Amino acid sequence: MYDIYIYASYGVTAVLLGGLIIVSFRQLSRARAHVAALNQAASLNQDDKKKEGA
Amino acid sequence: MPILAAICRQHMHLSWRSGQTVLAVSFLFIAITLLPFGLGPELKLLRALAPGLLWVVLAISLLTSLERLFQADYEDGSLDRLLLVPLAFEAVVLAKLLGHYLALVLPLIASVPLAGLLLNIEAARLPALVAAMLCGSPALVLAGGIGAALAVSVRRGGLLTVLIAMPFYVPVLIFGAAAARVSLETGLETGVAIGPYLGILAALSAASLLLAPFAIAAALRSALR
Amino acid sequence: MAEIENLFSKVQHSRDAVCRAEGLACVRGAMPVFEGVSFAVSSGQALCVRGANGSGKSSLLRQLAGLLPLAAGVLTPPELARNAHYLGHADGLKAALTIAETLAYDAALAGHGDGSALGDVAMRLGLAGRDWQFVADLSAGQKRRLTLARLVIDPRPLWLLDEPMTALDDAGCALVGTLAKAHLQSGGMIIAASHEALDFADAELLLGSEA
Amino acid sequence: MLKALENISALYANPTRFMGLAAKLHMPLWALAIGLLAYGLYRVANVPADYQQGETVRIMFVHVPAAWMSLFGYSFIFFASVTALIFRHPLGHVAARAAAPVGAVFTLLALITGSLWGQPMWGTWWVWDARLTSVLVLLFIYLGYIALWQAIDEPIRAARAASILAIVGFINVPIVKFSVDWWNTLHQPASVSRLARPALHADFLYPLLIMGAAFLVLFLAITLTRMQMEVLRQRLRARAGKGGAAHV
Repeated sequence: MYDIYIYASYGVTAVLLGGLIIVSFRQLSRARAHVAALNQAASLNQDDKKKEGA
Repeated sequence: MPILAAICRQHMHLSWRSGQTVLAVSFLFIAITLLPFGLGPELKLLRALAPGLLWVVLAISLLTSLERLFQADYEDGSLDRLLLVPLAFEAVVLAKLLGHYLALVLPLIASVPLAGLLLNIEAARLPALVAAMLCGSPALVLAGGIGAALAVSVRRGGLLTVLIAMPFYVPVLIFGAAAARVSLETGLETGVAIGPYLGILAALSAASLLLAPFAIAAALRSALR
Repeated sequence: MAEIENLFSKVQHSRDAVCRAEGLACVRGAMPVFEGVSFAVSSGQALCVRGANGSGKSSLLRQLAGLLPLAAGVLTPPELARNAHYLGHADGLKAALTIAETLAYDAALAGHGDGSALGDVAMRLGLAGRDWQFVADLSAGQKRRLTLARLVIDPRPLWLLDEPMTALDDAGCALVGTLAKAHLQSGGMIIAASHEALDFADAELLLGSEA
Repeated sequence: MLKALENISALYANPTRFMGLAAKLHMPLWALAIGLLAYGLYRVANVPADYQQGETVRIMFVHVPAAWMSLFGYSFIFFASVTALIFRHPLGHVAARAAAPVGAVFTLLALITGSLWGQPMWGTWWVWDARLTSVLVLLFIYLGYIALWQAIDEPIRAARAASILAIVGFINVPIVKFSVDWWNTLHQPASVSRLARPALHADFLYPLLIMGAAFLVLFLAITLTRMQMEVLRQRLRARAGKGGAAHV
């Protein structure tokens, strides 16, 4: 009759740790996306400079 | 020494003139007055809780007074001057904390007996309570000083100071309230009962007196960089 | 203004004192501000640091005052901040104090608590007869004049002045010039950051992109 | 200008090497964490019911490792901050900042599971038991540390302030533990608190150790993920400041 407490504690563990893992991975992928965007933007104006230079 | 005395005196002077002292003491009385409304008027209950409540309210009033400890000087540039005083910056920090202690903490502790009457505390317990507060309050001011120094560059750093200082208050509150509570069971005349508690409180204060100034000075230097 | 000269008459700074900096570099946060800055200021000389906003004039002065660590470079004497006055943008005055109390605090910080000569210091700074007035009620120019009191009350060989002329009227600027000249005559050194030219400056240091 | 840029990039050089290393380590570490967790849960699933507490003892296999991780987390932050301050190693700050929320979540987990475990026995959700109270204060220490990072906007100054707090806070942990334990005995007659485990029988101990190891590797895996994210964020801030010219 105590099973509810057991399932609750494992459920809370799954929710809290799962949430933290998901949030961390999402933040990581968003940061990677921003860096990629910045690199792309940087290489774009690199090409423009080359074009102007040539 | 005269330089440190001047720094201490000026902080006291400014706290007094800007009404910090009056504000802190009135905060103490406000909190104590509100408690019976929450807890109910029976004197027996209030008497039982009085020592602990007085300690908690003292700690919180102290914490709220610490926010502007360094921030005012940080903003108007006098922290730069204090850093250039030809003395160890830790000593300057201690002088300022002493000024804060004399200008704010002593008046608070002095008003605790009166506030205690509001909670129907037994008069016999007051000496032990005040003694414990005198032993423990340096630790509270020094720990709060660390929080204030770390949060000095933060716009509304008051709450951050309280959150940072709170864990350091736990030991002082535990032994402080215990000293006051135990003092009545065995009666003050024996006096031996609260001796060890005062000892622990004094030890906590001495330890923080040794460690806190370095942390505070490091935090302030870092904020000025 | 004549009486200001003799204010420093009894003060003599050592004639062979020199402040030298080689290859100074400054980094604020992750941003490089300047690098490779070198200069030397000897007794009786004043250096004016010029440069656009953000070129690091204030950062350089804060480095000399020891408030900001050097990213690179060497300062001689290393502890030059110990006997220097640093007057930054923020005046470091307390609004709740009166002028007399502020001057008394300056004297106490200088180590000699005698408040005797403070009366005529206030008078010389054009703040005569206002001892009772609170700093809060002073104008920006008057507050700048009050910050100059430290230089007079506590004579130190090196002055680090950040924009000394801001908020000062012509009389105020003249006052700063006279004080500076008197300080230089008594063997002192000045390093000042300023937008406009300083008449007492012997040398100039330009900070900025082309440095 | 170039010389200043060089010593800036030296500041970031080892993070670049770190990112390469982290990318290689990332997936294997996560695989190990999941594997250990799965094996641990399997072992926990078929542990015999405890003669005393019956089924609820199974909560111990989550509560105790979480409490271990909350203490491990703060020691991790302390040592990372010390290496950052003493050896001028910026990665220390990154590691400390990345580990803080992970430690805080484990502390919160320890509190919730502790209360869930205590409820059937004491009939209330919260008991001022010595261990639970110390873990509660530790949660405030974590929150203070995280709040300090958030509050100071300039990254280098925030890192220095946080490392000072981490070191000072670390000294305070044993003092809090001592005073809370003493305070707890003052009030409760010295009844063995239900959370105190009698010497554990072997078939309880091994699953507990496995779950402990699983939580440890999980802690490290999440922290490693967050460290990579923090390094990238710092670069974004630095490059945003310089007009994003340099490549990453």
